[in-house]
Amino acid sequence: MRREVPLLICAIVGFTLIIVYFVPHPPFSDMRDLFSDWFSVIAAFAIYLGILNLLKNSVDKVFRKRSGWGFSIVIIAGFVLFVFIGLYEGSDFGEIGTRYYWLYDRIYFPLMATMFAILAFFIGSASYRAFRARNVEATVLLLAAFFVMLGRVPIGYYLTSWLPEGWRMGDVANAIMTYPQMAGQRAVMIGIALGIVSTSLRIILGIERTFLGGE
Amino acid sequence: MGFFERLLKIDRRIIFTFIAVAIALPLFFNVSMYVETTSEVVGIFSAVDSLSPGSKVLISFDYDPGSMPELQPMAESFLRHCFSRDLKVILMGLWPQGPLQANWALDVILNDPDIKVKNLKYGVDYVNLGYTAGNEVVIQRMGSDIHAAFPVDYYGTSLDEIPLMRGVRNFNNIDFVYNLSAGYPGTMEWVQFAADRFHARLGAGNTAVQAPLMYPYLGKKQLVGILGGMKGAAEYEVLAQRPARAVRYMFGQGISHAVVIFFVIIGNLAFFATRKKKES
Amino acid sequence: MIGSENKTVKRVFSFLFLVFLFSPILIISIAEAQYSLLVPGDTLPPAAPTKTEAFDTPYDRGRSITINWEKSKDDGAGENDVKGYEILRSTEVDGEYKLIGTTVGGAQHFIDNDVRDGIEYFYRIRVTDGISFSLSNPSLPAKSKPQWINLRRTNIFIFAVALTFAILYYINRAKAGKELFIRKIAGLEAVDDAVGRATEMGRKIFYIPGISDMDNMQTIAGLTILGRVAKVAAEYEARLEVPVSRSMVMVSAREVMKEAYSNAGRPDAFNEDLVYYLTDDQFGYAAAVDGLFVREKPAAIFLQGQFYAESLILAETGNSVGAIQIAGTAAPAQIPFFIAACDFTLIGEELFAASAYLSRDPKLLGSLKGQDVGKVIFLAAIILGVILLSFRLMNIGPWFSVG
Amino acid sequence: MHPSPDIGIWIGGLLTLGIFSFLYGDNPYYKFCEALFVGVSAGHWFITLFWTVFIPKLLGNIGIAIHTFRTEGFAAGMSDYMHWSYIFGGILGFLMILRLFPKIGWISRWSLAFVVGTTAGYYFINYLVSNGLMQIQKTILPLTSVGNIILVVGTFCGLIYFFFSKEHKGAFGGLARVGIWFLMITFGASFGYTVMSRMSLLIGRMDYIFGIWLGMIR
Repeated sequence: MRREVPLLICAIVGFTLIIVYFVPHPPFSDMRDLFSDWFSVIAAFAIYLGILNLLKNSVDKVFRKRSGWGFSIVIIAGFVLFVFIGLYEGSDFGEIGTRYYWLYDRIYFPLMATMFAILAFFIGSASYRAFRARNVEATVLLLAAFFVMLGRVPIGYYLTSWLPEGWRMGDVANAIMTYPQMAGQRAVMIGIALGIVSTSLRIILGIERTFLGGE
Repeated sequence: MGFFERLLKIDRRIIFTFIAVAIALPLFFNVSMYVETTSEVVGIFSAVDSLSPGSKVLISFDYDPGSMPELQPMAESFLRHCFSRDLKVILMGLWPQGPLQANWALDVILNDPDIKVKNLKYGVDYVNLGYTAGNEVVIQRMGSDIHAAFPVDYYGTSLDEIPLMRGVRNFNNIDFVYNLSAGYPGTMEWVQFAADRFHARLGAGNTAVQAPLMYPYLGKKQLVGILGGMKGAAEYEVLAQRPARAVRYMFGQGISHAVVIFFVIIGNLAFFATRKKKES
Repeated sequence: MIGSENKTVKRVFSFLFLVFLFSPILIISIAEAQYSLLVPGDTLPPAAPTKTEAFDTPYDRGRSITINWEKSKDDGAGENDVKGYEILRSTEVDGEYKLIGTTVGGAQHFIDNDVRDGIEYFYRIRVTDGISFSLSNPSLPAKSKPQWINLRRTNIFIFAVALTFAILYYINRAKAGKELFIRKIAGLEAVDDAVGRATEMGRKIFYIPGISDMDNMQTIAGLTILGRVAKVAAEYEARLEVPVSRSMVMVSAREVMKEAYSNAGRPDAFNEDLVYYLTDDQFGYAAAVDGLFVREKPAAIFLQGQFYAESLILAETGNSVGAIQIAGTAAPAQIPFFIAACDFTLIGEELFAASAYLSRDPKLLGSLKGQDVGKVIFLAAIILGVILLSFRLMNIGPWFSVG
Repeated sequence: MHPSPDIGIWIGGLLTLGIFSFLYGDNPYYKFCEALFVGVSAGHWFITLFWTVFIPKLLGNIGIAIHTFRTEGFAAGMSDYMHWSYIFGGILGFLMILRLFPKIGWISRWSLAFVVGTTAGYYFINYLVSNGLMQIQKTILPLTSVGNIILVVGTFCGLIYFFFSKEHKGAFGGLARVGIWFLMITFGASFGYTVMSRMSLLIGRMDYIFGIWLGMIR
């Protein structure tokens, strides 16, 4: 029951979804949509587990007065605020003009956008460290990055505008993107395709079952 | 520790400061720079330019405010182009935030003096279908029936009551699909479903991160062209002869690139200097 | 004075008379400019489309009829003024035809997806040049019905079967005890060192299984690797923590770790709190994990699974606290950042090969060999295709296309 | 300088600075923003799933099913019966929740197995087609231009690198090495290409701080 039934479910469901690709006849044709909807429903249930875990850990911290317990109060308060207003607003919670939208736009969004924007700094420090001509591979990496970086901005144009058309920085960057870059990209993609085909097969056949745990 | 050794282990906060200044300072100056155009952007521009007036264009907004700096200028210049060519525009989103982004872009463009005189009407010249959950499955459903995928528009009106949507049942009735994407679901899904399965003509605007991944799909059958990041947006503005935000931002963009490149060069110089010292 | 006034009146009148006289010409020429009414022959409607045929759209789920026609002689030739085609439908051959869709000029087919299975429909195509119309003859009746097998996908079926067969064949061979060679994957060789280092330093290990849910193959691959890492950690008695961003991943990761700890003979060392949920949000999760990194200063960090933009936020912060970082992802856009900021990176397919590599389970190793056979098939196809096409013998590209 | 009078803009601005303060080092200001972010975003996702999945997908579909049954009885068509099937989705979700009770928690594996099985089946076909076969089709090019030759050679050698069961030695190793170079070009180029994207995000934030919030940019 603990091990066999899940493996059976996995095999049946997986095999069905492969077959469905070749069978346009209903109800098979709708199976994929249906299963993906079911997945969303399962995820909507599952999030309770995560939320409870987060709240439990935060409350624990507060009651045991572990270091940083004050910030755990902030976590709980932020969560409660959004959930309370979100439930109160109803299914139109996301529309412009609602209270929820105000919270989203003034609290959630700046946090999210800034965390995202931090990447601009990290990409600078990462390229400073990583792009050094240590060996052949690193040099190739460095040169490709260098040309594309320059080719995508006007400086590259100004630096090489004396060259005939087709040989300027922008053209070089484009040539790199369209040929060798794409070739490498394809190799990676085809490799991934094979890796996924094989892993899927192992899962459907029950050879790969780590994700289910043991007895 | 010598100068070069110290340079190699430079505190990253120094790099951070340079980048911050490089980005912030140009905002205070209004400089527009020359922008070269590339064939991927021209591909989309000319595809739209060659559509006959009245043709229907579907724009899917598959991003959220996080990617606004890059994608919103693309949305705006594309919308302006469509309206100035008298194309009918159908907007939608595979991301919950998409339709809002669409409305923001509409708001800007419809108030543009050149477009305002056309007195465009909702439901006749453009329509916002809103968001439907289901990611790529939505595209698949649209392939068989758009009215089933989106029974009502953003404002809850039945699609059957919207004049623009009456003859539009699936991708056969749409002359061009344009997808603005910041991840999943996005261009990859539009290629796999709309282009591969239903043979829609597809163009895309992507964040610069995502754009290289889409290069393998370029070609008549999958993607007619792609706008990559702010440079792509600026190119489109230049092609449409309406330089706007993206072109203005390109200055800061350029300076910050220069800073990164400068540090890469410094890093390499220091690296070789220290290596020589070690060898000798 | 009077005379001169008279003259003016006369002039005005004669001007008005002239205007009146020429007004039809004026009106017509304006109209001409507007509607091109006076172009010879343009009062004629465009030639009607011919050969209208309707049939059940093949290999589909039903509820769809395809209509083909031959375009009007004035479309792209002749008067060349066709604006578009309108598709009309009726359930009786001489019944009332209703407009069901339009296409632009030049089009020759339309797919009607608004039909019910088993009902006969007739179609007529109306061509328009913006002013006048012509109607085609009705099509023969067509009925839609669903099909059982999509024969257009036969090629894909063949490839799927071939790959499956290759993989199964080598799995069986491996089970039978045949030794298989697997090349070294540097990132995976480093797992033991990284865990050992954490033990020596008495610091934690963080394992980040990506930010996608269980509906992503990379997450599942990441969890499989977690199983091996957890086992090593349990053996070394290092403290391993797994902050996650999806609840279902939390559930699965706990199962995986529990099993790994008991396999290592230390079930008591496992505690559910080692796996905890932070938030589903991409950047909220990145912010929290960054906080964990700088406060806990882990000795080793594993980043294995599906990552998006947060990849570099995590990897740079991990790098700044001096942790050994082993990353792996099949998200092509994020591989460069891991290469830049991590010590070891599993690239694309290597992520999926990792579980076989680490476990040394013959069945899994066999499937790796099967994958390689898939590569041989694909490489052979590329070589053959390129040669045939370069010498203009034939194009085998369509063998790989999707129907 | 005309700072915004809107308190919301001020909150947004202060939170922006709080996150940026992490770049200098960990500090209480960042810790506060981080904690707020975690709480708020967990709430946001919870609410979003509740209103966009739980209510419409689960309750909505079952509602439709009950409604059609009451109006049409057993005369309803096949597609109407499909709405009932969402009950299974609900049951699988419920089994997941049972994880809270240690004694019967193992039953949640059934839901897990369903999800993983679905993923395996779907990925098998989709990646085989879109990542595998379609890319092969595109690589079959006539060797009539330098670009095409690079594409074919690069894809070929790149794929050689991914061979696991053969040692990268001799001629084979040479090809694999060329493959690595191509991969390095790919990664370098996409890195360089991305720099722009990241900088534009920062431009957006800086525009917010200096333009919208502090009103220093006209």
